[in-house]
Amino acid sequence: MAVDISVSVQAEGFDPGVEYSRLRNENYSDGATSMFVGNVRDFSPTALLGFPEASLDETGGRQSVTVLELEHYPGMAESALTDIARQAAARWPLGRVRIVHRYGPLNAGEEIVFVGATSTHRQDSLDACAFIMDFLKSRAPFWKKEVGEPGDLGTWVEARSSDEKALKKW
Amino acid sequence: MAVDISVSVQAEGFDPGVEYSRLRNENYSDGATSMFVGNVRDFSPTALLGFPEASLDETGGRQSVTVLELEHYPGMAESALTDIARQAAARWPLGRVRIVHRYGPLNAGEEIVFVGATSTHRQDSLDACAFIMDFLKSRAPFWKKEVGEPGDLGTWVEARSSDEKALKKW
Amino acid sequence: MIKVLFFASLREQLQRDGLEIEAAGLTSVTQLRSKLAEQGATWQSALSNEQLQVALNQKLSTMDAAIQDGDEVAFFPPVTGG
Amino acid sequence: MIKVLFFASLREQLQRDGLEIEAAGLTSVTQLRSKLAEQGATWQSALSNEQLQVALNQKLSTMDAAIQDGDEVAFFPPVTGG
Repeated sequence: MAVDISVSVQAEGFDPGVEYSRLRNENYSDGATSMFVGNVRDFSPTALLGFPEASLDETGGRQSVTVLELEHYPGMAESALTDIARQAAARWPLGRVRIVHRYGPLNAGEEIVFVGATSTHRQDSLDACAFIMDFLKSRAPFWKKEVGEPGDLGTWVEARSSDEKALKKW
Repeated sequence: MAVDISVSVQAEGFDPGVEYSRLRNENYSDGATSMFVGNVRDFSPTALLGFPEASLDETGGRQSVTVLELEHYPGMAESALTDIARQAAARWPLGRVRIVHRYGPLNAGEEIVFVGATSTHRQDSLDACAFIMDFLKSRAPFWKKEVGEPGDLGTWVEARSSDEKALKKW
Repeated sequence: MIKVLFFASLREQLQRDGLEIEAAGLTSVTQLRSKLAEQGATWQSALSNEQLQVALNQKLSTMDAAIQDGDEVAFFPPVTGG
Repeated sequence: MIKVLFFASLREQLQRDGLEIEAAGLTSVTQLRSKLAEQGATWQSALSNEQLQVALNQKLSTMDAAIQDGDEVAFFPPVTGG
């Protein structure tokens, strides 16, 4: 049975509840649905990487991120995500796979990415989500820039060696 | 920071989209949300365990399950799920944990269980969901009975050794 | 008194969801189990299942756990939720 | 012609999102990269970044990959989506 793979790269927001319904609609054979959603945080992730001083502002507070700008490579972004979904489907018996990734300016709290996978076995669907996120982080052409204040030129987010390392377990 | 743990054991259905919103509402610090949903399949899981003959009906088709009856131990069900969520929160830096488990008669396709966890790191939230589901399957007092036809006395689902084995990896 | 509960297939086999029993002389789950098994062949058979699990005061426990007056003891087959 | 694209910080450093260049004499990504670097100090510096990644016809590739007329080659820093 062919795996049902659906990928969207879009500026618009998405509703994880609607994405869940899409994974489940008329799907009576897969008992397991796993989902991952990535959201914009309201402070720089560098604060969590053991360099808190790098993200302290002049008042000693955490440097807040009001907008995250996501740049992407149109065309390649879609094909890279589809390719990652196909690799997951080749490793685990999945029913449906859905990936949504946004680009453009995103506010704190907004959804950036959705990954969902259905399967007959829970661990397969969970592993597929982890695998897709790991490869998406290091192989899909998206770039994040943190912008604190209006007019601020922003700071490109540095790639994390932990993300590249995460691929080694697969 | 105390982890926000919420557990519901209920007969009513639930909406994974609403559960997602509950995990995210005013939550700007956790960039990662992982969720698992278990649904009633329309055929006996024994068909998937290498014993297809056990679930073939007289026409040679898969034995369909029209209703799943879920029995639970009131009181202990809630405390067992809360205890499992606390164990997960002790192992990974989680922001919020939500578990919903239904009881009573459930039709094919309906949601049985929801597990969601937020964290600053994606793998922590995914691992927490996997951990909670593994312990829930083997330690929370719920029992499934498959009922094929109205009037059918039903068949209690046998515990799977693979579920007990899944605990060993934690 | 000890409150005893049965769930799932065990409840169906015994055709009851529970009972209360005098705590006198019962100091462990094993003693309680033996005492209940004396009630007939059905009880003997249902309670001799090696897979039988036990919860003491709503926490998973073991057959050698000590019990006392006022405790709630539940017997059931391996759980299959989720 | 070879279509060349730049993304993210590289696009900002070069102040352009791409260009087209004659394919004549360019048989590998490395050659293309060297040719582009000849355009000045900014290009030299931006393109010498060891972390630079390359996609050939919208697939991740390597610097020693062969290229030909009509190809699309994109240079960019390590990706940071998700």
